[in-house]
Amino acid sequence: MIVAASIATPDVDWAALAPTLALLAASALCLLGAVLFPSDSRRLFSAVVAFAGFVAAGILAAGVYADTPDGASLIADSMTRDRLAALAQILLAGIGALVVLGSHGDRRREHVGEYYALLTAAGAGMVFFVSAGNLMTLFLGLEWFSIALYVLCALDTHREQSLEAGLKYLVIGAFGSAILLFGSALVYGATGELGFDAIRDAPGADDPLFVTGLAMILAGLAFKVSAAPFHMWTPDVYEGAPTPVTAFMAAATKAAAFVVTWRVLVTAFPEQAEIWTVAAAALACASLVIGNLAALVQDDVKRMLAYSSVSQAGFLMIAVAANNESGGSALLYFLIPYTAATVGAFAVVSARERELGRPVDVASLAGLGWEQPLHGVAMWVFMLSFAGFPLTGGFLGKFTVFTAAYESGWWWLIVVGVVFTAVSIAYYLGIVRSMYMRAGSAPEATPVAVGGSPPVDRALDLTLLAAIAVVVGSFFAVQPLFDLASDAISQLPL
Amino acid sequence: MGNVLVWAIWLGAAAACVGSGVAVVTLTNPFYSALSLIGNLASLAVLYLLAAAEFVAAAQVLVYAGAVMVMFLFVIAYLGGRADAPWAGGPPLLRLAAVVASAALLADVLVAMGMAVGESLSDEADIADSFGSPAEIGRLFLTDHLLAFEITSIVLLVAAVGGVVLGIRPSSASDEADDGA
Amino acid sequence: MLTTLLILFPLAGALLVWLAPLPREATSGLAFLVALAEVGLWLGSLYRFDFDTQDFQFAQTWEWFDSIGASYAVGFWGFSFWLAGLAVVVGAAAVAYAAWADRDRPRAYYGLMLFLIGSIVGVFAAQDLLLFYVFFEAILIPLYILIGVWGGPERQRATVTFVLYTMAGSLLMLASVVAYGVSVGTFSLHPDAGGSDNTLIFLGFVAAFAVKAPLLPFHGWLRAAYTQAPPEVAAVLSGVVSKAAVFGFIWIVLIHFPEPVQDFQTLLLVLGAATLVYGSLLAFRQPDLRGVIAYSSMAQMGLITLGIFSATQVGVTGAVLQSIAHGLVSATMFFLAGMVEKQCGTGEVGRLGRMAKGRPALATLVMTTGMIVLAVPGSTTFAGEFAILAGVFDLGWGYAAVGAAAIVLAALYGLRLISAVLHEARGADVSENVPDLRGGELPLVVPLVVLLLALSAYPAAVSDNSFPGDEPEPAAVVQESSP
Amino acid sequence: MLGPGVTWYLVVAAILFATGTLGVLMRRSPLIVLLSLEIMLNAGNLVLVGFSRLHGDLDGQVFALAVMAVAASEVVVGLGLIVAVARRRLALDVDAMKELRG
Amino acid sequence: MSLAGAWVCLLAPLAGALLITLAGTRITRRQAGWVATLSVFVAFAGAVDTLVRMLNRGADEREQLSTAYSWLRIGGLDVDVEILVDPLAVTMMLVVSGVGGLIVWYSMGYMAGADEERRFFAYMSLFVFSMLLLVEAGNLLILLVGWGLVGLASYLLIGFDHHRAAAIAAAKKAFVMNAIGDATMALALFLLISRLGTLDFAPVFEAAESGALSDTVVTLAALGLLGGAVAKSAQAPLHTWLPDAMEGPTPVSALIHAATMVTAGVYLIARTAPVFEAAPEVQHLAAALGLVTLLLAGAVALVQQDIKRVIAYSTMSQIGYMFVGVGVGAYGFAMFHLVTHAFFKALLFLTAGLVIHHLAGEQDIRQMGGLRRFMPRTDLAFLIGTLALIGLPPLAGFWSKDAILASAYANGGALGWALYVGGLFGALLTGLYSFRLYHRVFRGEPSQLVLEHSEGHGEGPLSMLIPVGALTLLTAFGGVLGIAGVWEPLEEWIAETSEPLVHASAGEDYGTSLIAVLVGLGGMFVAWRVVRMRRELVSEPRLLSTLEHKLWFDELYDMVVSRPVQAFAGLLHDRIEGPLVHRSLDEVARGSLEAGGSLARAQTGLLRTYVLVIAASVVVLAVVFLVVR
Repeated sequence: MIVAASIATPDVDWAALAPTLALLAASALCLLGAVLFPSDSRRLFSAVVAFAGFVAAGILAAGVYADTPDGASLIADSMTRDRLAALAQILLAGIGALVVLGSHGDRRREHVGEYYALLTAAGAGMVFFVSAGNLMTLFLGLEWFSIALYVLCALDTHREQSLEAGLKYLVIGAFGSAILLFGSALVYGATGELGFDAIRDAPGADDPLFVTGLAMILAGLAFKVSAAPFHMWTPDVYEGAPTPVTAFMAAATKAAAFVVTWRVLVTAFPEQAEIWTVAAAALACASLVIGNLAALVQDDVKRMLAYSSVSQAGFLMIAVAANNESGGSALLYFLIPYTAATVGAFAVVSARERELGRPVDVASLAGLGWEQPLHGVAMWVFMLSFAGFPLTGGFLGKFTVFTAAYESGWWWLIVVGVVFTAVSIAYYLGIVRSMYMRAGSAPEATPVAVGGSPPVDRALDLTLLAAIAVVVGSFFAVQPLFDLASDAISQLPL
Repeated sequence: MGNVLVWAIWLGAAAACVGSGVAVVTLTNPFYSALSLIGNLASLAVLYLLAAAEFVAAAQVLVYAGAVMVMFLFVIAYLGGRADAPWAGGPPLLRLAAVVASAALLADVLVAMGMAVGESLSDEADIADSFGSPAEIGRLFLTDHLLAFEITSIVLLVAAVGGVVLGIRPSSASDEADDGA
Repeated sequence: MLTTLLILFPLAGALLVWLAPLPREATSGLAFLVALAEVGLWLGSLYRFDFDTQDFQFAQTWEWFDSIGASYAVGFWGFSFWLAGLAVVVGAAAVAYAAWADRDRPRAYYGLMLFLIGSIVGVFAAQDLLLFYVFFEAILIPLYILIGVWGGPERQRATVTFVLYTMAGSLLMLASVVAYGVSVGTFSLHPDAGGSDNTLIFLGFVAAFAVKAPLLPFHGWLRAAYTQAPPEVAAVLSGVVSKAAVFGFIWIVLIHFPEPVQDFQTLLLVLGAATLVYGSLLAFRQPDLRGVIAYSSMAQMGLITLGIFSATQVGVTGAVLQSIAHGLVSATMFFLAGMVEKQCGTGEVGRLGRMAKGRPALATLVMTTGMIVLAVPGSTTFAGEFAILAGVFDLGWGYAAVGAAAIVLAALYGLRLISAVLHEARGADVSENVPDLRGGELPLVVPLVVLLLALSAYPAAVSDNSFPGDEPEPAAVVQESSP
Repeated sequence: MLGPGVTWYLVVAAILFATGTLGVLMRRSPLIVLLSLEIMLNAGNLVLVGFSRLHGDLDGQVFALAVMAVAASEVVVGLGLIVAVARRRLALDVDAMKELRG
Repeated sequence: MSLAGAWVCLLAPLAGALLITLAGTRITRRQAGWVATLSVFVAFAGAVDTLVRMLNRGADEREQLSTAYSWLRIGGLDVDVEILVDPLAVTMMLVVSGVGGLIVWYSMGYMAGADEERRFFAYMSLFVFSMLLLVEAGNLLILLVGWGLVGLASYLLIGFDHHRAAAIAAAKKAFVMNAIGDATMALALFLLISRLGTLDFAPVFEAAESGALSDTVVTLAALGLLGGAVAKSAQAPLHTWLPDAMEGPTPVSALIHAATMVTAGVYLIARTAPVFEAAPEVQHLAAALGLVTLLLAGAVALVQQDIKRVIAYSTMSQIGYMFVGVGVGAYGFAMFHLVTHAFFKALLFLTAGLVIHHLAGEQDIRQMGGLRRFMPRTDLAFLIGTLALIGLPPLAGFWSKDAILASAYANGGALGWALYVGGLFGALLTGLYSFRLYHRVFRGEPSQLVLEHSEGHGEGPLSMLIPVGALTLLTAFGGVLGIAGVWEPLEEWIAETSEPLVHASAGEDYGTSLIAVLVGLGGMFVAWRVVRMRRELVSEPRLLSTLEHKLWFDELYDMVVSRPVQAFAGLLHDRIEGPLVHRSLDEVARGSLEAGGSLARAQTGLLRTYVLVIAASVVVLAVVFLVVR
């Protein structure tokens, strides 16, 4: 009592925390539902709650964006309130909402409520993660959503692959966070500070412990964005995890991790820019080469998309390497169509999975384009966006990234990116080919034998339409989106 | 001068710490590994104590060496004999590489440290007695690191849910693979 | 506004065709009406077009991506307007042909076809580099499916090769576009919008267009694509899409890279000449109709390149004239070849022959078109060829000599093609009951042939109205940049 | 401070960290892998504590406490997974998990 | 406009051709024939009208230019569709449309019942149009257009029987050889454009005369034009297509390969005389080529067994005379010989056509003989034609050929003498081969073939006989156009356009004539004797085979040109296109797939390797950071 009285509790900016809290609330409700509701109504209830939670988070984040003219750090630098965080939160909320829509058609009987609870919990973790203000909250936020994701990956306990994915992800993830922790500890040791701004202002920038710590932190983050060579877990986990979870990981984790990478590197380590830009460039090259070449030979669609997400991480790393305002804006803009396309693509895959009752490989997409025009066209659009074709946001994403890189003189990075984009087209269009074209003389693609007629899934179709809208819309409405991004970026010290 | 004594204790703890750590990694039976990890944690607690981190040391012993490790032992016991897998294996190249990698990691940190000895590791701050006391820590948890505190609890909660979800025996309905997703 | 309408109308049509659940005939009919209306639209704007003003016509600009200085800027210059006309006319003919050939999955097919037309018009109308790139790539999207789904037995290999090859080129161009935008500070394609003297950027563009044309070492996709695509798609491909390279060479490379053009002129001219000879010689070796046409149009693109990089008024204008002529003639040839293939079941010259016997209409059309292909004096192709070579003559009589030699080679393969179809002993697959062209086919080809003859009678219609004023912009720019 | 300076703490921490890494790299039993991971985290903790002493700043100790909680959570999830795996009658051997590859 | 006649003359045949093509089967074959014939006669009327109007004008304003519209305008370069009518042009117009009309009319009988007769008449009209475009062209480019179009028409007509491989091959050969000529001409035109920026006659000639163009330029331009002329007129070395062209129907041979098209080269040189005069050595080269050709052709003609080929070679040699004429600058006489030659050579072909028609397509003279008994009128016409060809007074050939020889003599110098002597020797050859032909066909005992084909039917339908008659008269009295020393209207007429460089005196002329006639008679006598003795003119085997192989020209070209080109194309196709262009693609694809495969194999699925890679990367990263710090 007396002690408590003597303690001046800090004033908490609830607005900044609101998105996180909204999702936490949703998560809690889902848990309750899992306990209280009968299993038949449980699915609908938790899905609705989760959806509502994400939407609410998005709206709140938008509110935060609106009335945050300039960034501020709260509660002794433990978190920041700025437009970068808000924008990222909007993005994450959108992803979450789409994933919820897409996974509603799931016919899982086990852990329905828990699934949505953990999904929202992970979402909450990411939403907090992107606003982390010091190394501790960074580490905690990361663990928060990671642990939720470990469980989600292994959620299909009856599927060996799901368990394998979960365990692999857990071990490698824990290893990665151990590295991140050790690095943070070293940085703390060199500067005596945990807050990003404080670290920036602390003396002894070129202290050996300091740079070693930076290297380890960078490694930990690169691991989360699955940039080569820290990507090894990605294909296995993406393939093994339940498809909606994969979608969420591929889209949300990457987005959150990249935003945080940008925040940390730019706010805490500007002094070492000439070191970590080169590192980012190297990671970008590695990711482009490995991701694209390995994707060429994949047969399982999810695995192929996993490698493709590695290669996309390469493009985003180029933006990081650019290390200038337009680079940051490009990074944020790039994430918008990329995440939408990712969620959409995995949604199509999961729909096909449910239809065929087995993992989807390239061959089993045959005829999809003719059987289900919407799915076909959607996949078409998403692949074009990944490949960076015009009329999709993916094109302008790549374009802005390249522009930023050129401004900072990374012309050879552009060449690498261009060359491996050409490679990537081979497998992206390969998907389209198997959807629409059959070999031999019969011009029309005939569908492979499928297990009964596909169940109509309005929610999933809605997801696809929304994703298409974002992917194509972000091409035409590039200017406003880009303005949002650059406003957000301009609040960081650069 | 109690320094000699302190030095002795410290060195003993450090040695125990390193030794038990090595034991954890090398012992074949996970049961013994777990036990030696307890030792490791305990000796760490000693080091914490000597670094003026009373509360941390206490937590280490209670939370860690207590609760967590008990759970470990419980699970190991539950799994019984199938718990211990062959010590190592895979291609010998892999084992060699593993050793090299760990050694390199060690060397890297040590080198960095050695380079830093002159610069940042010198002159340590002198501190009040209350440094590291539960009161101080508690105050920080309620003020500066309020968020960290809350988040820690949330993480634990999430982990708990996860543990339940994964641990409970699934209803037989879902044992036949019903769908791919 | 007219320009935007010209671009959007077919795209809207495509959307309509995709979404409206119409029966087979209705779909093709609707598509054809749209294409026809597009032609009418173009004629209407032709009527309004003022060929003497030294600036874009029907120009229009909308904000799009200000942060990097890119905008939706469209408009026509004399020559690009003719190219657009070529696009809509050939496009309409192609749609009609498809209706005649009765393609499967009509809604998908005709939608893509209209989409293709719209994006090609967009390429010729774009006056902003980024926008140009957008349309330039958008062309590939429908083509990939059109070739891959409705093509011949080898279609998948053909379409993959084609798209990958083209993309490799265009992605290099993308790098160049980025570099250009950043270094020059604008994406505007207006001749007064300045330019760059950076060799690497220049080469990026050249590579893209060299693949699209295609020029000599970059033609690996040519044969497969032209022989495997459906005839009408091949017609659009060789007749119109390849002209995107012409537009790029003239309007981007020639105008905005004066110094590099000066430095690389010889190389480019040699490349063009080599392509001309190489294509002609290989056309002479092809075993099938479409192979011959494919390589002959490759040769023609080499000739056109020769004219463009003569960077003289006569040469460049001749190149434009030749582009129009070649577009029409190669489209016609592909249609005829397609009809022959459809009726005889093969395109191998070895299995055809003596089709002139009792098939006067086919004979007359093949003979007329064939003679225009080999540029018999008096034909519009001759006019273009003559102007190109006259233009390039100043840079060295050698190029003109090569061109003259190519005239003879063209005679060789042209006559071989004609005789193989019409004359000599009857081919194995030409049975007596293979019909002559009738009311069904004639309306597809005759208009194009008439157009060709009209253009032969009055090539000045194009040549005199391609570049406003006495000096066409390219020549002006290059000449002033030359010491 | 009493006794050795932070340098020594770092040395021990580094050794522990390397040991933990070695464990993760060498052992095939997921349980022991988990234990090794614990060692790595504790190495981090040791560094934090040592430096908090050096700087006379409690943030490090707070961080260390938080890490303990996190480590506990990882253990919980990890053990849950291992139990689930065991219940599926699968070998408790990380080398046996090769379903997903390529 | 005052050139309405000329325009009518030009366009009427085109209209005819289009009408027949579009009408298709809606009109009967006979109607198609009439359409063609009438269209050409209308053209003739137009030509006559033009002539009359021209005669009514003073000598100095007889040259008239009429522009229809601008054909190809690019900034500076402006080429109009325009016709130039002057004495030279109108002469050609009259010949082309007049003789052409007769021949088309004749072919109505000749082609009766032939396959796709309509197509034939459409082609004929098309040819007449092209030829008229050539002669009326108002600038060099339009002339080149006409030049190419006649080549096209000739291709179409030679290959008229398109099921006969030989015919198609001959047609292609003709087209390609002419294309070579077109190419050289085009080069000359490019040169003129780059130097003068125009292709109109007047400025070009003005520049050539005033020496505004450097000698090299003029020489190159003249060479280019000469190339076209040589190819078109089947002069050595581009002559090999003409004999093969005899695969075409006989009227075609008469019209295109005797009367009009093949003489276009002569017209071209006369038309562009100023250019050639500015480059005298090229002009002399033309004369020399003419001489070579006339001897070569005469020699080869001695051993030919195909009635039409003999006449074809005689055509080549006669054109050789004309080249000699224009080569020494006697444009008037050259044109005179062109006109008379048009008459008698057309006559010869048409009568040969009658014979072939009579013998149901047989062309081998060894199968013939004694036709005189069954076809007296044909025999008479053929005889007159032959004598005119040999150049016996008072027939047309006599006046014109001797005038050329006299001009060569008057030109003097080594070249002049060479031409003179060679020309006379050519006259001897002419006598030999033409009289041999006559004898073989009409005299002697009727052969088996002749007998079995000569029951009942007469010499041919009226539509064939009337033109033959007309041409016979023209051949008999065409000489009045130029009676040396007395009355030479044509020569003066042409002189208004192309001023002759030399003019032989009447004395020289008659002297030459005397010698020439004697030589010719000698030839005839020898031929008569030899044939009577059932022997060949040339019996020495090696010489015989050489002549039968036309001096190995075809073999030479095949070896030097066509084979290498084919081989080169094959080389590119097999060595470059396949391996380099196409396989390189596959290689790239395969390479990247293999790289991807090995990367995928690196993804072993072993957890520990993943961790290892990550740990190693961390170390590398940290070390690098430490180093570059």
